[in-house]
Amino acid sequence: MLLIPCPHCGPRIQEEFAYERSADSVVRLDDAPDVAMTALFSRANLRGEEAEIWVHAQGCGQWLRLTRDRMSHAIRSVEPL
Amino acid sequence: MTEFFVSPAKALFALDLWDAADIVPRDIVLPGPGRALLGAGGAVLRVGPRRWWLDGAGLIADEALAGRGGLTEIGGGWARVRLVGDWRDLVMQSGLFDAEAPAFDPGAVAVTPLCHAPCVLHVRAQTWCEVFVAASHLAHCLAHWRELGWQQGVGT
Amino acid sequence: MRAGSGIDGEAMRFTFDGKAYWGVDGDTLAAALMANGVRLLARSFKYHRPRGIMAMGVEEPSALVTLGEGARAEPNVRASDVFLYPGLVATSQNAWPSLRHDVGAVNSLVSALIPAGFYYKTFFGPPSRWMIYERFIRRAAGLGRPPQGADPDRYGHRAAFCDVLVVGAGPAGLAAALRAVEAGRRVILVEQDALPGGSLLRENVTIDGVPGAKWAARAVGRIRAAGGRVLMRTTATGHWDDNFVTAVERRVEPGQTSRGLAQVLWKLRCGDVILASGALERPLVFADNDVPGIMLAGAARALALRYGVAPGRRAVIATSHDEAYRTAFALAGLGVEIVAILDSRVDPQGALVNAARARFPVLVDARPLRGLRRGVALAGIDAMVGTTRRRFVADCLAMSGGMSPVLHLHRQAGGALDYDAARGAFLPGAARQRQTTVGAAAGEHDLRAILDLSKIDDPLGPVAPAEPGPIWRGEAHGKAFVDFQNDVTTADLALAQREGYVSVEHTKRYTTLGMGTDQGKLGAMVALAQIADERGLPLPQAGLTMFRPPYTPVTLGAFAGPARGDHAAPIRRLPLAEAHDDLGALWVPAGAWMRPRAYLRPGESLGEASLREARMVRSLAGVVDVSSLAKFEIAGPDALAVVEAVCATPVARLGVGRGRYTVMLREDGMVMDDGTLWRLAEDRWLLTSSTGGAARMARHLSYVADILLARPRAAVINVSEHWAGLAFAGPRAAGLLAELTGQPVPAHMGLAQATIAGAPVRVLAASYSGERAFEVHVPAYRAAGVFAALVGAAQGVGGGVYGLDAMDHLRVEKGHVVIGAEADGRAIPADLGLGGMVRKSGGFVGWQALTRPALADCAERRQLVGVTSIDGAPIPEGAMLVVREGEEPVGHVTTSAPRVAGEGAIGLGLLVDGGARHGEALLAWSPTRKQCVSVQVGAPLFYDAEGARYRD
Amino acid sequence: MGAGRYSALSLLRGALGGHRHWGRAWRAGEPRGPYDVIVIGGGGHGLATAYYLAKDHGIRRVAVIEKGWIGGGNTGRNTTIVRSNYRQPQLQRLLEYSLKLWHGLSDELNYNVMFSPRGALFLGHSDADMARLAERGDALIAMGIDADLIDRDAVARLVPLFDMGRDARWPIEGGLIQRRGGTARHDAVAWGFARAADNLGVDIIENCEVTGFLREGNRVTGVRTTRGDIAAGRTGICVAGNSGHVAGLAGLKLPIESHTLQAWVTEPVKPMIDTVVMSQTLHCYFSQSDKGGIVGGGDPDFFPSYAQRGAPIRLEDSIAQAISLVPALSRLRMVRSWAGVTDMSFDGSPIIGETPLDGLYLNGGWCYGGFKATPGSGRLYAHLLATGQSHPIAAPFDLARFAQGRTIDEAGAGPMPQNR
Repeated sequence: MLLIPCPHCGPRIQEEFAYERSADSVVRLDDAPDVAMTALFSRANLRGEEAEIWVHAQGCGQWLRLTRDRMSHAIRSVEPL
Repeated sequence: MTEFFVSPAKALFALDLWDAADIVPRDIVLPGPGRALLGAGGAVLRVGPRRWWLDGAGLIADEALAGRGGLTEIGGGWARVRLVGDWRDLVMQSGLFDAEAPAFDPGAVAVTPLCHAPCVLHVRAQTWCEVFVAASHLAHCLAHWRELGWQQGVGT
Repeated sequence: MRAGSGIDGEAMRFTFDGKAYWGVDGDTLAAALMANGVRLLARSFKYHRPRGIMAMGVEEPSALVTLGEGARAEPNVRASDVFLYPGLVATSQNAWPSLRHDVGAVNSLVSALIPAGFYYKTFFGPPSRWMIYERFIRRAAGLGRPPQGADPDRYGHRAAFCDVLVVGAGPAGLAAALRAVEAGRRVILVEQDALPGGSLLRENVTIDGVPGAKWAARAVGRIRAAGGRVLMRTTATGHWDDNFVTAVERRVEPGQTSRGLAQVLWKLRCGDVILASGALERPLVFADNDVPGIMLAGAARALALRYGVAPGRRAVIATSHDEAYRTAFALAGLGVEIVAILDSRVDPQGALVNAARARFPVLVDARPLRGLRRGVALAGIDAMVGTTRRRFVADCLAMSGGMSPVLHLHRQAGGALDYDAARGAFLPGAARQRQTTVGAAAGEHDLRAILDLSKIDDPLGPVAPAEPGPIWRGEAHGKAFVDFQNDVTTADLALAQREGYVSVEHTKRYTTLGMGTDQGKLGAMVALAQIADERGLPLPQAGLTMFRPPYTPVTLGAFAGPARGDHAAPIRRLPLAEAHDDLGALWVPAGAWMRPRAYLRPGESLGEASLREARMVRSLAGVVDVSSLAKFEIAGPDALAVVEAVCATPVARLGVGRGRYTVMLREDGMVMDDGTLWRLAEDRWLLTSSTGGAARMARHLSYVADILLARPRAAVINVSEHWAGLAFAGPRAAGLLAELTGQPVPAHMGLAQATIAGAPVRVLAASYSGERAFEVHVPAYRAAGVFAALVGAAQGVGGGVYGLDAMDHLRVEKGHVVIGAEADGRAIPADLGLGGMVRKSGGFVGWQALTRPALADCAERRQLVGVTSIDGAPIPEGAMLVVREGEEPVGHVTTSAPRVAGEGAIGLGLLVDGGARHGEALLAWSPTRKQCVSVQVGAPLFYDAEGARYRD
Repeated sequence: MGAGRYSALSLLRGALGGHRHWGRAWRAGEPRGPYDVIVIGGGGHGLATAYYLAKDHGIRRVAVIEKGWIGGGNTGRNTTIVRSNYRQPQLQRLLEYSLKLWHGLSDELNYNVMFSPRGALFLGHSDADMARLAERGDALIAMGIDADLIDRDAVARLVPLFDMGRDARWPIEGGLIQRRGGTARHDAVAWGFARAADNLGVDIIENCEVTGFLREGNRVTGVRTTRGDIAAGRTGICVAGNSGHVAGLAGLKLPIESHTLQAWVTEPVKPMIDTVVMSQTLHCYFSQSDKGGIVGGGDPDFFPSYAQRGAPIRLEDSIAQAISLVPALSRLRMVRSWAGVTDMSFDGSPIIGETPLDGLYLNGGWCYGGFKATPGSGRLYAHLLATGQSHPIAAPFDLARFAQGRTIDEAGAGPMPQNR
């Protein structure tokens, strides 16, 4: 049960948040098709730290960029998006 | 006394400001994160990074926003539940939010689910708290609270 | 009259296997049975060996009983972990016909045939043959009988936040909690026992001038007085990420009737966690070390000092360290004859040992070889003293192979372990979370060090660090148990090593070591020592298995907590639920919602009612509640950009006051949702979408706005619940609505503001049924009057309300797709005949994915078709579309319906290359329902192909 | 090598001799490259692959490289359900191929994997559910796979402890049962394949972690490991849960994300549930093990993790749902919970095929459903590694399907694993 520091609400329980995707896999509206499909279907899936996009879905709705270790679950930084 | 009082939220509006730069406009007094301001016409609650709730009609006129934001009526979607009594204990049996934190004092606002229902908590006094519950979830929440020994009071 | 630190004189009656006994308040069931001379409590899991009390706490492996009766029966309760209550009913388990004469004990005789993992080596043949053997194995396995029926108890959940959580109210925990609370921190102290004090309850010590137990009770009072929260009978069972600790509070004992909550699952979010969870004593390994009467030295001491019960008349103490010597003094104090103290050390020293030597026969370099059994009880001990074998007659053996700190939570939280060779124990190493370990759990047993500010009077003095017991190398014949619950012996461990199951996890899984309900608390360390010896490795290199939650078994009901019955998942109610009930609605679940399916008239079947309702709409007018549909307002100067990114259809040229049908795609190009888009004002839009997809669409809109468009000057506001939605459809609808509103109705796909029954409404002229129709949106708290007005108007011309089934019939005739049925998450717009409305210019979510080559290959893709029953028979929904029965399907029927306009049956389907197969005859084959209907494939449109009826 | 055949007779012989005659079930393998084929990953799938490489294709110079102990990943962490009652035809063919192998596996391996076809039951809670189950059953039967649509009375007879009340939160209206499905002893599957592969000369090398790949241009020629470089003609990744990590060592990014899935087991009780119970409306599943514990699970934890550690909330959800179906479960006690790392592919279906690198192949992306596929997956992967060509049953599961638009999306949930 992670405790995620929401920049707007303060620390809240993981359950209020939703993981969206790794930060490098955002498909931009104007990406060319091959670029888009590569972004969508290729993940580094590191056994370590990755930047991720989360949202405080059951709270204030703030989108977050979380730098989080996928092995230890430690959250290094949280920035509002 | 552990009682809840229920009524529709009715005159409730979402105020959205378009630009981060406008937060907070100097000419309109708006509460900061996690807080509410009480005025004669009602309360203004901060519920998100760029969103406030205006609990009361006519608290801010569209003209005052001068195109910097918009108002949207949302009151049909929320029930207003006043919890009178040991509401902190009830909240902490219904969710995973720290309602016992000393800083969660009168004037504090929190958006957090209770009984799996979207809720907005507005602390009005040490002895009572106003909870906006998503209307479709109301019956389920009240049933749960009754099981925890709370009773519906008379009136709103 | 017994005297002890944990009991008071109040007597209470209880039964065990139908026989009545008396115990006193504060007794555990184990203590009370021992006080009554009952030594045989259970039969073991595999060999059905007689077992008694081994331990006095949660580590008890064998003395499992069923508590309570009927629906409150609770199997597998440790007799040492249930406190007596009046009328307690306990029953033995896993024995037939009786505990004393158990037929299952025959397993002991054939034990040579059933070593660890025997089942992997036999019972070959087809699975059906294995299942015959398996039936016997399953009956023999298991422990208690499962409860029958619903659980009458209630369970609660409670969150709590604190600066400091202290786990364990022994001396170290109390001291830590006192320090923290006096420093002004928010403190929670949890203790699994019913009394505070921990080890103080089984020692004769005085602290600050009062007995240890009383000092502990006063400490609890001081913590509470300073604002700390002390939860007794509460076990911290799980230590999760970010110092989230789950703890289970027992408000009543197992099997006991409760008026309020039986248990509460506490969810503790802690700044710091201090583990003062104590240490568990280790058994000694020797042949037949499980005979009733053999128990841990600490358990014997607790029986004597806490409960005032003598565990026997003649006792032998066998130990590898000092602490067990205390047991000799404690037992002697109750008049037990200490036959001998067998100390495995060659030259033990110290005040305690010397004091013992003055009173008892102390034999060094001595250890038990075999437990001797007469009937089902201990008769004596064969021991090795130096190089001499000696026999001791005794009915109690109190043994100790050292102490193992309880580090489960530390490990669950990711902490490291360090091996301390002197103590023969793992001690807490570096913690990964903000967590520290104190007291016996950290290997510190000296009260003076733990309670540095208190005055301690302990006549026996501090004890030296524990040493591990000697390794058992099979010096006597018999089973030497390392896991008493799963009947795992040293021979099993050796067999596993021989067969190559050498990784400690393999050994564990192959022998079932440590996988019982005691979770290896008792035997893990001695087993590890045996394995290390067998492999010739230093102990720490033998490996460790994971510690997984929960620390002690947790009732499933406590996990579920309030989530039972309707609370297992919230049911969402429509704002007009009561009005529908008044109209006789038959409800149907639609995701989390309950929606009216039909309004049955007396004598009507569901099918008849739905068809009547649908025909009413075709011929007159009807009202259906569509309030649960998702609705979003998108507002702001950049609102158009949000809408364009989300909707795959052209939107920019939509005029104010106009709407149109639209589809929204996922990034993989598949249809995610559909709905209607309305331009309320130049920079304000309303988007509706499906009920089931509401949460997904809310998230998607927010993602598109905040992430893809990087916070445009626009906001997305979820107004799904603000507006109740009522669709008013049928040839008479326009006229009736004009009358109700007193104004002209909007043109098809137009919108207007109006007033009905005094309430302001939005009228959206959109048709789902194929008839001229209007969606009337009204703030939910004013919906009742509008609904009544619309229904009244419809009824006035012979129409009325209709439900979901009728709505479905109507839309099938029009070939409208439904999210989850035709748009099943695997369909691109072209599959559903919507390819033509997708913007060629792209710029919306999913456009790139649509360019993938395989998606253009119609011959491979399933496409939406209509199917018509050739002989009019109903088409089974979900049936396969096949060319011939028994062949692989080419598609399936997604939805079927009776024809509303006319007779017969129709349906929609997804068919491979369906667009090219109109006119073909296929079979709708449902082998599960033994139905097969001939159908003709055609366009997915069965009614008013020109669209004349819904336009104005 | 080995200890001779297992049988009731050999067990009797053991009883007379104190079980001293049993040798190692598999040798402690040492790297002895070069190999014709290296399989990375000593889980059930990897060991099965090695076994079938030797057995079907006569390739004896095969090594299985395992970073820890064999069967220690998802093979030893799942809820042991075996079934083939999927909806998409490609998956039906794949899992049915596997299910057929399960039915002869104990004899094939001379190791009792305790495959017990006690039935895999999907519950239906509404008319809509029942229509969906009928559709699935119809699709299965049309593909020659067994399925039985049963009414609520028949469901009640199967598990008398079900709450059959009409007022239950999720009333039980009926079910779809695959009687040839059931459970197996998960560890035994790894051990049985290991022993049988070892008997055919396969080297099983434990405590050997792959740290990189040997490359010649675009060709992979072996692996770097914590126990040295090992050359191989073909290298097969078979590390579901860690596919992203291992493929990353070769510079590949996959349509896979690793997520946590938890499971739980109760204290053992006498028989109370005789079949595998599943519900797709509820996202929970449970069965009773031979030892007597109720083994259950539910949704994954919804975010990427390699930690083998989840959140208690997920346990609460699946337990609450299980109790709502079988109220008597409420008084049983959970004795253990655990977590595995699932290889969540971006359409929910596995990937068996070549990679952009020559000589390197991938078997992964099994999401939370890999155990049931163990023998089939191994055999199909062996075919690919032996011949360089995909078996027709495995061909649709190639890696290129994502870019080309041929995804096999059983749930229709789209690419994001957390929505699945």
